[in-house]
This record gives sequence, C-alpha cells and structure tokens, in this order.
Amino acid sequence: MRKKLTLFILLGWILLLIGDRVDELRVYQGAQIAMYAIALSSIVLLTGYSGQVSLGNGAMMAVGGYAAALTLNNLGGPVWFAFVMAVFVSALFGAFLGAAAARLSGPYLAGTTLALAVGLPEIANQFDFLGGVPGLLFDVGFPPERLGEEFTQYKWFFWIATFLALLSLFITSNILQSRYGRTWRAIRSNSLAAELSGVHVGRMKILAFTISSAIAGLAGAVLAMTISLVAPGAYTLALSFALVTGAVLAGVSSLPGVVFGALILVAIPEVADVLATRWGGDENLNNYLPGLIVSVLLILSVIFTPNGPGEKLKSRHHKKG
Amino acid sequence: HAETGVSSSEIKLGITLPLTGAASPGYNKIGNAMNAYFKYVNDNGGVNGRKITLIQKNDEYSPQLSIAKTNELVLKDKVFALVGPLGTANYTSVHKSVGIAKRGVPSLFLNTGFSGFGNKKTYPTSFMILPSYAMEAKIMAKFLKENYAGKKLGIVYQNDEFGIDGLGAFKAAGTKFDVSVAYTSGTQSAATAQTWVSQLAAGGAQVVVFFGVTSATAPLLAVAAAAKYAPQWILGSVGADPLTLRALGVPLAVLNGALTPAGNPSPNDTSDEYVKQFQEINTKYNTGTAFDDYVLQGMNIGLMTVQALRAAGSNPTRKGLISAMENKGSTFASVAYSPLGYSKTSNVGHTGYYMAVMDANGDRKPFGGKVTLYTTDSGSGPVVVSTFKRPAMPAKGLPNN
Amino acid sequence: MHLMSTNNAALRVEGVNVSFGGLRALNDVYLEIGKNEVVGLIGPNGAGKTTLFNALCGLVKPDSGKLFLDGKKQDFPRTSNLVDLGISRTLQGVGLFGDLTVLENVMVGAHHLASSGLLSAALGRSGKDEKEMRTKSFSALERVYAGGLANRRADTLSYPDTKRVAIARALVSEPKILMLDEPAGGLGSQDIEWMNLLIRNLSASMSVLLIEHHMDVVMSVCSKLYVLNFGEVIASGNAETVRRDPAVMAAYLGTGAK
Amino acid sequence: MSLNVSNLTVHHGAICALSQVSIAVPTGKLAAIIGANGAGKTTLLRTLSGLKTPTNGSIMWKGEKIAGIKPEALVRRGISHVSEGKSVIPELTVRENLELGAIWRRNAKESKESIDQVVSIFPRLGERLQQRADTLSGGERQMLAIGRAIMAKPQLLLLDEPSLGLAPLVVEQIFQTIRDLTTSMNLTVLLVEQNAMGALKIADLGIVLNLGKVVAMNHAQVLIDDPAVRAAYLGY
Amino acid sequence: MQKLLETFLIGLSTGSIYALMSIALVLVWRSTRVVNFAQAGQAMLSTYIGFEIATRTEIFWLALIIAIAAGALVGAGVDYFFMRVLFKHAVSGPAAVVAPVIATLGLLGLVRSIVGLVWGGEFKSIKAPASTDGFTIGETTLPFSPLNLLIIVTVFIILIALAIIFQRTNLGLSLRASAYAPEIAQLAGIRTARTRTIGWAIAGGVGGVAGMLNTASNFLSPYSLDLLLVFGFIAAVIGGLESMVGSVVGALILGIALTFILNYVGTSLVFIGGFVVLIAVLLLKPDGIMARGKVRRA
Ligand SMILES: Nc1ncnc2c1ncn2[C@@H]1O[C@H](COP(=O)(O)OP(=O)(O)OP(=O)(O)O)[C@@H](O)[C@H]1O
Ligand SMILES: Nc1ncnc2c1ncn2[C@@H]1O[C@H](COP(=O)(O)OP(=O)(O)OP(=O)(O)O)[C@@H](O)[C@H]1O
Ligand SMILES: [Mg+2]
Ligand SMILES: [Mg+2]
Repeated sequence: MRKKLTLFILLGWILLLIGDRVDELRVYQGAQIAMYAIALSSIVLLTGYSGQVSLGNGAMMAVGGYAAALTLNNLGGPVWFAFVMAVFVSALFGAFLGAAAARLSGPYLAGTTLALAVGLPEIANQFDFLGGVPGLLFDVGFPPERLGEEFTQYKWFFWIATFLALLSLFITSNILQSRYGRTWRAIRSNSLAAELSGVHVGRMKILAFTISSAIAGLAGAVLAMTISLVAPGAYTLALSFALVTGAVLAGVSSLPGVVFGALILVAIPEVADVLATRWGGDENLNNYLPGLIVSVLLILSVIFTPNGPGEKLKSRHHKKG
Repeated sequence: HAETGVSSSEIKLGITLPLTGAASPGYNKIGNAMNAYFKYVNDNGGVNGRKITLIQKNDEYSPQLSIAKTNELVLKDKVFALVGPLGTANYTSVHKSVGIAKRGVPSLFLNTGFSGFGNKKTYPTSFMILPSYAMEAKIMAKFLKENYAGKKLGIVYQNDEFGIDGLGAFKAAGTKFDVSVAYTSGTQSAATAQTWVSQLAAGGAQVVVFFGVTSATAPLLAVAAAAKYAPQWILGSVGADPLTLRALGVPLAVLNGALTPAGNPSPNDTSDEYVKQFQEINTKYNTGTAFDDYVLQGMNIGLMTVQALRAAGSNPTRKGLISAMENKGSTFASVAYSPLGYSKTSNVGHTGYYMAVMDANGDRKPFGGKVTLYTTDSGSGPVVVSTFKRPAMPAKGLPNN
Repeated sequence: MHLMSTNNAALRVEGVNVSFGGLRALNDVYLEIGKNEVVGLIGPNGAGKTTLFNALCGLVKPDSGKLFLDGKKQDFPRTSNLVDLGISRTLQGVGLFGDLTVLENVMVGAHHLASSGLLSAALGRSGKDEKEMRTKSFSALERVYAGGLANRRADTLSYPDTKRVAIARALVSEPKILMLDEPAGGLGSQDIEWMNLLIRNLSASMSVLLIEHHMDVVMSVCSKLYVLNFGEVIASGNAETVRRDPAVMAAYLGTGAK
Repeated sequence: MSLNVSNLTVHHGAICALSQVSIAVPTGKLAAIIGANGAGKTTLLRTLSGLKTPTNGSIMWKGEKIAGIKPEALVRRGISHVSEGKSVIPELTVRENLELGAIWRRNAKESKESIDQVVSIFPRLGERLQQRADTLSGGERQMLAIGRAIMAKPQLLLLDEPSLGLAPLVVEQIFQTIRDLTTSMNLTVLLVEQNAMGALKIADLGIVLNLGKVVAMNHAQVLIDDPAVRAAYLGY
Repeated sequence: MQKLLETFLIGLSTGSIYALMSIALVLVWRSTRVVNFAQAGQAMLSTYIGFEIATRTEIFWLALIIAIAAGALVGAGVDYFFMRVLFKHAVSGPAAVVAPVIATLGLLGLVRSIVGLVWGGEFKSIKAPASTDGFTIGETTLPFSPLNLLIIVTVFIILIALAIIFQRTNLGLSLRASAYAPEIAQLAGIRTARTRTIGWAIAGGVGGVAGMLNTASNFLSPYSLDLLLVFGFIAAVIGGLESMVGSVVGALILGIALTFILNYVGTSLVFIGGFVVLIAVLLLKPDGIMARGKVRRA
C-alpha cells in the first residue's frame, strides 16, 4: 500500500511539472481529463465491478455540481468544503437511488437511470434557488497570490482537478482491490451464488451505487469548477452517454484505463475537428463530420476491444488455460 | 508589437453558436451571414487592407462546449475578438471560465437579450446588440395597456432567461395575466402545445403573449389553428421568424394579424436601403440561403463589426477596439430603428422596438401603418415614444467611418 | 406421525408447506439432521428436494413450517444470513464466479472474517484482513485437495474441479450444516469415489444434508435417508431399510437399481 | 456404416480436445460413449452436430461429408443433438419447447402428432404442457429436451448425458426409452454417459474416450466384461 | 371535466406513438437481447426517406409504405453488417453488459451524422395524412384531431398483427427461441441468424411508422426522435421489455401520465415525471407490469 501511495505522489509531481510546460489550452484540457477520469472511475466501479449498468451518471454529476455551488454560494466557507459537500450529498442521493436500483437488473436499471439522466437536470428549472436554465455561478476563486503572477486561472483549475483525481483514484483503487471489489465482481458474475455465500447482495449493490454516486458527484463539482457554473445544460444526456463511451474505451473494469478513456474523450472531438477542417468545405461536412468520426471510432473500438485496449495486451501474455 | 489575431494582412475573429442540435434552427444561419458580409468587405479592400477571417465553432448550445470552443478560439486560434457569441447560459459561463474580461478579449454584439449582460462592471469588454428581454416585455406591457385594456390576457413563456427577464418586467409594469403557461426549453412539441392551447382556451384568454423560441411558436400556432382557437397573438421577437415557422410546417395564414415587437425592418422590405444592400450581398456571397431575420441580423453584426474595427484605427488593438466601441459605437450605422446605447458607462446596444403586424405571407408591416418606436431601458425607466432617426447605410454597404 | 428423536438436533424442520400457484411442491414435510450426521434427501425428479433446500436457504418462502437449529426455534432464514447461522450450501448447477480466480471465489465465501470496514479499505489499510481471508481460503481449498488450483480463473477449470471449489467455498465459512445439491451429478466413477471420501471426512466436523440421485453415493455416505415424493416424505430411516421400502422402490428406485 | 468419423481432430483455442478420433456406427445401432470428465465426449457430439468446426479429419453421414455444415442444416439431414445440461428454453412453455423441435418441418399436423407421441413416452410432460419450462424440475427438463429431439424425427440422435440428475427409476426408463426408440424408429444413436454401466447395458457398441483419444471400441458386452474398463469406468 | 377528457385523449395519442417506438425496442430486445438505442436513428433515417417521397409525390400513404420498407431494410442491414460482427467479437468479459449499449449509441451517432451530411440540420415537416383540425362537439373544438385518432388506430392494428405473428406463427416461435437460446434454436433447425435479422427488420419497419406518424404532427431533424426513443424505452421498461402488450400498456400509461403532468402540474416536471412514473411502477413490479411471479430456481 505504501508503494501505491508513493506512486500516486510521484505521478502528481510529474503532472505538475507537465502543467508548467504546456500552454494554457492544454492545461485546461488537462483539467478536463482529470474531471473525466474521476467520472469514468465512478462507472468502472458501478458497471465494471458491481455489474449495474447506469446511463445516468451525468445526473449524479449534476447532484454533486449543484451541491457544491449551493454550498459555496450560500454557506460560504473554503472551496474544499464545497467539494466535500458535493461528495456527501451525491453519496446520499446515490444511496436513495441505489435502494431503488438494487431491485432492478440489466436493462431495467439502464432504463431507469436513463430517465433520470433526462429528467433530473430539468428540476433546476422548477426551483428558483437552483437558478433555472442560466444556472448558478460556481467560482472557486483566483489562485492564491503566492503562486505568482504567471499562475493562471486554468493552471489553478488543473491543480485542483488533478489533486482531486489522484485522491479519488487512489481511494477507488484501494476499495476495488479490497474485499468490496471482489464481492462486487462476485455479484456481477452470479448474484445467487454470492447471496448463498453470505453476501448481502442488496446492501452491496446499494453501497456500490452510493460510492459511485459520490465519485460522480465529485466529478460534477470539478466540472462545475472548470465551467464556472452549474446549469442543466452542463449535465445533459449527451454527457451521460459520453461517460459510458469513455468507460468502454477505458475497458469498463480497468481503473487505470479511465485515464486513457478520459484522454480520448477530450482528444476525439479535437482530432475530429482538425480532420473536418482539413477535408472541409461543405457546411454539412463541417458540422457532421466530427460526429461521424467519433461514432465510427466508437463502433470500431467496441467491436474490436470491447473490454478496453488493456485486455488485448493482457491476453497476449497469458492465454486462457 | 502586433496585437493578438491581427497581422499585416488579416484580422481573425471568432464566434461560437449552435450549428447543429435542437437549438440550431435559424441561429445556425447567423455565422454564414456574417461571413458573407465579411467576404464582401474583403473583396472590396478589407479593413485598412486587412482581410477579415471569421472562425465559426459549433457549441451545440451546450455551455461546456461553448467554453471548450471559446478556449480554442482564444488560446489556440488566437482570435482578435469574439463577435456575436450566442446563448445566455453559454455566454455567462464562457465569460467567467475563459476569463474574457480578465484577458481583455473584446466580445462584441452578443446574440442574447439577457439584461444581465448590460452590467458594464462585470462585462467591461462585452457589448450587447439586441434590446434586452426586459425592454421587450416593458414595451409589450405598455402596448397591451394602450390597446387591449379589459381583455383577458394569456402568456406562454419559456421558463428560463425569458422568464427571468420578461416576466419580471411584465410584473414590474403591472400587467396581470389571466392564464399563464410556462414551458421548459426542449419540451416543445405538438403534444405539449396541445396542452398549452387547452389551458389558454379554458382560461378564455383573448390576447396571448408568446415569449419563447421559434420551435415552440410553430406547434403553438399550428395546434391553436387546428383547435380553431384564435386569440390576438403577440409573438416575442425571438420566436417570430416567418420563414423558420414555415419550414416547421406552420401554414403562414395563421400568422395573419399576429403582432410582434420588431427592431429591424422586415427582411422583405426592399424599399429599405439596408435590406436592399444586404439582400444583394446575400445573393452573391451566401448563395442559396433564404434571406430572413437571422440573415439580416448576421449581416448587420458584420456591418457593425467592420465599423468597430475601422474605428479602432489602422493598427487595431483590443484596448483600442473597446474604446472605439465606447466612444464611437453609438454613432454606428445599424439596420435597427432604435438608438444604440454604447458609452464609457454602458455596453447596452439597441434600446427599443416598434410593434408590427404580420400578414398571411408572414411579412410584417408597422402596426398602425407607420413605425412607432418605443425606447426604454432594462430597469425602471419609462417607455417613451422615440423620434430617433437611424444613420444612413454607408454607400454600397461599405463603412467609411 | 413424525416422532422427534432428539431435541437438539443440528437442524430440524416440521410441517413445511410450499406451493407455487396451484402446485403443492412441499406438503407437511419434516426432516431432522443430527450433529455430524450425513443425511440424504432422495426422491423422484420434481419431488421437491431442491424446493426444500430453497426453503431452508430463504430462496423460497414457505407457506408454513417450523425450523429448529440446535433445538432452538428459528424463523426461516434470509439467504444472506445463512452464513451467520452456520449453514452453507452448494448449488445444483455449480455457480462459481467465472471471472474470479479460484482463491477469490473462496474468499468471497470468507468475507465474514473481515473486521475492517469501508474506510480502512479505502485508505488501503485492510491488508491484515485480506491476509487472514487468504490463509483461511487457501486451507479450505487444501481440504478439498484443490490448493494447486488457487490462481486459476474459475471458468478454466475442469468439471470435477469446479465441484471441489464450490465445496471449498461453502466450507470456508466453517458451517455447522453443509447442504449439497447433487454433489456427484455429472461426475465419473473415479471422481465419485473421491467425493464419497470427502463427504465422509467432512462429517467429522459438521452435519451434511445432501440431495443425490447417485445411489452409490447415497448408500455409502448417508446414515439416514428421507424420501420425498410429490412433496411428501414417503419414507425415512436408515439407508438399508429405506432402500427395501416397497413404496420407495415403486416411486423412485425401480426394480433394476443396483 | 451410416456414421463414419475418421481422424477427427478438434481444438478449443490452444487445447486439443479430440485428437485423431475415428469411429464408425452402423445404422440402427446404439453406441455408448464413455470416458472420464474432460475426455472430449461433449466435444465429439458438438462437432458431429455442427456446433463446433473440426480442425482436421472427416465426418461422413449416409455417405456424405458433413464436417463444417451448420447445425440447422444438419437437423434437416436427420441429425438431432440433445446438448449437455437440460437443453430446454426456460422462457418458453413446455408445448412451445416441443413445437420448436418440429418447426423446420413446417407441418402443424405432424407437429401435433409428434407431441402426442412424446407425451405418450413422457406422460409427466403431458401434465405440464402449458407451464413455462423454468418451473420444471431437473428431470422434467431432461425429458423435455429428449422430447424436443424426438419431435424432429431424427435418424441420428446425439445424446449428451441424458441421465444427468435423474432419479434411478427415470434413468432406467430413459435408457429403456432410448433403447426402444433406437429399435422402433431404426435410429442411430450416440449416447454419451457418465453412467457407464447403464449406458453399456443398453448399447450395441461401446466407445471409450480418454484424453481426446479413442482407447477402446467394441461390442458393449465385451467392454463390460473387460477388467480394465470395469476398473476405470464402471467403478468396480 | 372537459379538460380531463382532453388530457386523457391527447395522452392516449401521445402514448400511441411512444408505443410504436417501444414495440420496436421490445422486438429487438426479444430477438437479440440488445436495447437498440440506434432505433431512433434508424427511424429517423427511414422518416427522411419517407419525407423525400412525401414531398415529391404528396402521397403520405405511399411515403409511409416506403418508410416502412426502408426501416425494415435498414434494420436488417444493421443486424447483418453490424450486430453480427459485434457479437462475434464482444461476447464475454465485463464489457458484455455495456458493449451492445455503446455500440448502438455509436450507431445512433453514425446515422445522425449521415442524415446530417445528406439532409443538413434544417427542420423539415411532412403534411399530415389526416386533418389536424380538432373534432368539434357542439360548440367546443377538442384539441383531439382525426390525426390523433388515426395514430391510435394504426398503432392498434400494428399491435394486433405483431401479436398474431409472435404468438401464433412459427416465425414468432423461431424469433423467441433464437432470442432466448440461440444454440438450442439452432439445434432445433432454426436459422437463428436469419431469424434475428427478420426480427430487426420488423422492428425497423415499426420504427419507420413511429417516425412518420411523429413527424406528421411535429418537425423532423437529425435530433427530433431522441425524446421519442427515451420515452419509448421507458415505456418498454415499464412494460417489462419482454411483452409487446406490456410495452403498449406502458406507453399509454406514460403518455397519459405525462400529459396529465403537463396539463395540471407544469412543463418543467415532464421529464422528471417520466422518471417518477417509471420508479413508481418498478418499485411495485421490478420486472415491469407484465412480469409473471418471480421464478427463482437454485
Ligand atoms: N417457481 C416455481 N414455480 C412453479 N413450480 C415450481 C417452481 N419451483 C419448483 N416448481 C415445481 O415444484 C416441483 C418440485 O421441484 P424441485 O426443483 O424441488 O424438484 P427436485 O426434487 O429438486 O427435482 P430434481 O431431482 O429433478 O432436481 C416440480 O414439479 C417443479 O415443477
Ligand atoms: N469452450 C471450451 N473452451 C476451452 N476448453 C474447452 C471448452 N470446452 C471443452 N474444453 C476442454 O476440452 C476438453 C474436452 O472437454 P469435453 O467437454 O468434451 O469433455 P467431456 O468428456 O464431455 O467431459 P464431461 O464428462 O465433464 O462432460 C476438456 O479438457 C475441456 O476442459
Ligand atoms: Mg433439484
Ligand atoms: Mg461433457
């Protein structure tokens, strides 16, 4: 365990060095990658480990984002407290949701969470204190002065997001490697047998939902930070879908994979944009080529490396005996 | 030293707007219209010898994408200024996250009427162009009081910035609606419209104000016509474009007699020198695109942009552009009838509307036969009838300020 | 008519009734297992054997019935509480977790050994627990002579090996009562011999209730048999007597059974 | 010889499950295939019914090469396979499961008659025709699976451990039924069994597989009397 | 009272369109065990084709028939060129549960982009085949029109036809068998691959009808059928995913419930209303309203 901690600290340090050496756009994208990595790990835990398919992690992110913004705007206090509240409130929300979800399986769960992903952000329109369509501001403030003049807002976002990502990945990976992770995999594989082995299947599923939601909530707050606001338009169905996509690209049950998945989520649109501009000309082409490229990549990767690129490498080493 | 986005031969500008997605109809024409105008100017020597390049980025109306795309515009493409960014939530978050003000990026002619952007302290480098939704509502309120006192009033409004701005202004003006129907952006469809209509009809509304987007106007009017419910319609400026309505399958006949506040002349009014010139440019540089309110709006933003760039001098800087807007902006030629409010202390653009009546072809004529222009502010100021006379269109549509 | 011999039998049920819609799957069933006894439950297909197991494991809710463990009256357990009550069960199909390793499979059955909670797991401080579970699970595997399989993925095992692992997983919780649903089903004669031996050894430390159609196994390991037919106990008693019971022969064994 | 397998080699990925297997079964004969777990019995049947493609070797059925032909086509050539583990469709009713067996013949009347025939063989199924198959007991499912195969009016019947999980009385009946069917319908049957004794007793022919190879093939009675076979597979 | 009736009727008509989409989803689910998110895309593509015919010939019914044919073709094509390949590669591992979901989402994006490339993003509309003028009873005109009635009738005809196919024909039995246990179906002589493709084709055709009817009273764009998909899916889940009748009942429940929310509570609660209805149903019956008593065998 000590080894892992050292590894994470080293990783953090390397990331900070990188952050100093690239331009602002990349720094911002770095913050986005960190945000997606957190969000994807919530899916890895929920779907890859406990086997519950959720299309609604975007909604869980919304809960975290709003919790953070409401905390910061109404209770004040330090910024970290807003993030803690995001985790706490969305964990609570996840526990409630999980209690209902534990009774559902496969597509039923997918359908319910899909409905949630569509419906939940709209609640913001119903209550004034949630700010309606324009949303609420979420301002983590400028970087501390002592970091110097040159230290930009985006680098500050990057620092915060990276720190939170490393922290949450560290914790998540510990949980997944503990008996909790093992029990979830057992439930995914054969829930009846797990139950007969004394596993409280319902409780464990709810726990998975709770933790996953807490992580997603954190990601939601980080997202809110990078766009400086929470608004229904930030937590759309498209976000939920993007997350599932990223999770598959990451290889649903591989935690290190989330970084790769996050990288791709941020990179694909940009690459597609570049290609579209290169071949561009026609207006429809400009508008729809990026989508086309993303979809084709997605389809190809799902067909050829459904369990993530990691699997292909692994299976080269030890073939199923 | 040279300013970001300005070289000896080129000035780079950027815009984010929904080119695809549910919110895109109509708006997706604005960027191309601006571009057409810029090409026209470029073919006629550009601005002080520099060609204008406009980079359009599709944000699908999502704030996240707006930020990501604006980041690309500002940090990667290194544009000189933003022109005509679209959407209230989008621009709110872009402004904060990208740090538009902090970076000193000029952001001209926002395509949103949210009155909050009129706060010069928060938005020192941003400039509005549209009259705010609050202004629009205040003007409608006065008009209702003068022309429809005693009638039963209904309103259908989009439950967002229109609501905050518009409804608030109606309330302040003392307008009471007998039936009020709110809808959430994205829910509009024939099915939902049926419920709006039955609520309005059940409440016996005789005059119905509509404050929403065109994709909601369409089912509302279509369903009402089908149900033979025909109140006096007063359609907000945002959702009343007849061409878009027709594309959405609304028989234009139902528009006959509907009222709408308008800032610009009708896009069919070829007797107007602006419209005539813009139409010519559109035919040549934007071939195949029907000339409607959105195209007119895009061209006009182009026209004003060129004036602003010229006003910034032969070696334009961002600071220079902003002070040019503050000092000379209010004198710019613009197709809209109302005065422009730019000054050292205000970034508000147009400040008023006239009421127009639509006919069975979707064309609009000033209510009462001639333009009666009302002007006001977004706050508690009165609504007054203005005698302002807009500047003439520069010769051939090429600014020479 | 069912006389209870001992009052502190390891497990005793009386008057169990289960019905599915109109179908009476179990009708006033009784059964008793003494300490360290191996009891066989036999009967024709569809007689209700698995249903009785399910009722005992909380997978089916009986309409009525009484359950005594160690002479104490109990409610019929909920599935996830079985382990706490000292009951373990294998499935008629095998039910291993295919994408876990063999050792992990067994460790799932051992999770009650863990004392540390989520927080210490999150901080990476549950190493001691893990180690203990690992050791216990490994020794359970050794008890079924499957220590060498520990690191194989469960879905790569041969059929007889999956049976061993399934039993190891049931053993790791140190049950007082082990319920085996057709442990010898599908095994070849050599593996059956091994299974007989194992069951006999296990009975030194626990009571065993098993369902089996293999009369060789039943006859060689069971000290007592219950025969179900159409959901009713039609005979019970020691193996030899039951085997000669004409009702049992007619309903279940047939004449040619060896 | 109606079924003639020569030098059949089959792999599961890298694992060689059958190696150079050659067997021959004459029309109307019942061959019992026995062998320890993992010997390759199931693999052999799956290859014969087309579910698995061989790496090498040939399969001749009624004088035609059939290796590599899809199972749905082989059914039309009279080959029916009852796969390991109660192969019924739990979500369908018993009647639907049976109808399935005759579906390729597209003849409603024949299908009805066949159902009557199956019910007369397994009366238990007759009582449960409208029930969903997932409510059946283990033995009932096995009856249903065999019943489904009979519905197809096969000429070559491949049975994978039909006695698995069945009560002794039923095992006896099922073996008897298989024997009777073989004779009355002039079927060729390959019967894979762990219950080696029971299978050999009704079989004409016995085949012993070990580690993917045929180690013995002879008249069933000869194998029963063979001390080596007795020790290894019959348990005494 | 009149409002109540109106709300109910409109809900019925809205629900009928949901029903078509949910039937299409259920069909694919039953034949392939895949929740086909691309259904919205397939329906959209067929509707665009229908749109071309409708604008050229001005004959709605011809356009509808061609849209159905196109939908069936597209559906079959998706299965043939796409799902078969997918299942050859992605059958095991933790991704097995999500891979089909992702794949069909990707396909949705693909179809959407193609439609956008060909037709652009402008909204299109198709002239309705029946009057959209409301029925008039005495003095009052209901917002319920002959078109609404037509939609309801069409849905019921389709439903009955499908029910007959599924429960009474060999094709139906083959479809179900191939869905539940492909290997056993194969051993019974069913050409499972072909059968599944037929299932996809039928679903595609039904999706085409959904798209056309939806567009008769709404506009068409590369995004216009997304909500229909979401509500169709929710309806299918309410109905238990397995049962066509269930999915129709689910769709009608959803359509009516949402219309009541719209009319009596407010528009911004519509989306979350869908969620609440779903949760309410699933908490009472976790496997949908048509689930039989839970069968649990060990
Ligand atoms: N959920 C259920 N719904 C309806 N009937 C059921 C259900 N579960 C079991 N049955 C019926 O109850 C009877 C007893 O089934 P059970 O599985 O207990 O038999 P069994 O004795 O274990 O048989 P086998 O030896 O074949 O495994 C059978 O007739 C079966 O059809
Ligand atoms: N799908 C598969 N993937 C990998 N290996 C397999 C697969 N199926 C069978 N095998 C291997 O092939 C060999 C033969 O297996 P097969 O199932 O044919 O044996 P069997 O004689 O039927 O055994 P049993 O009596 O246990 O049913 C075994 O070593 C087995 O592990
Ligand atoms: Mg049983
Ligand atoms: Mg086998």
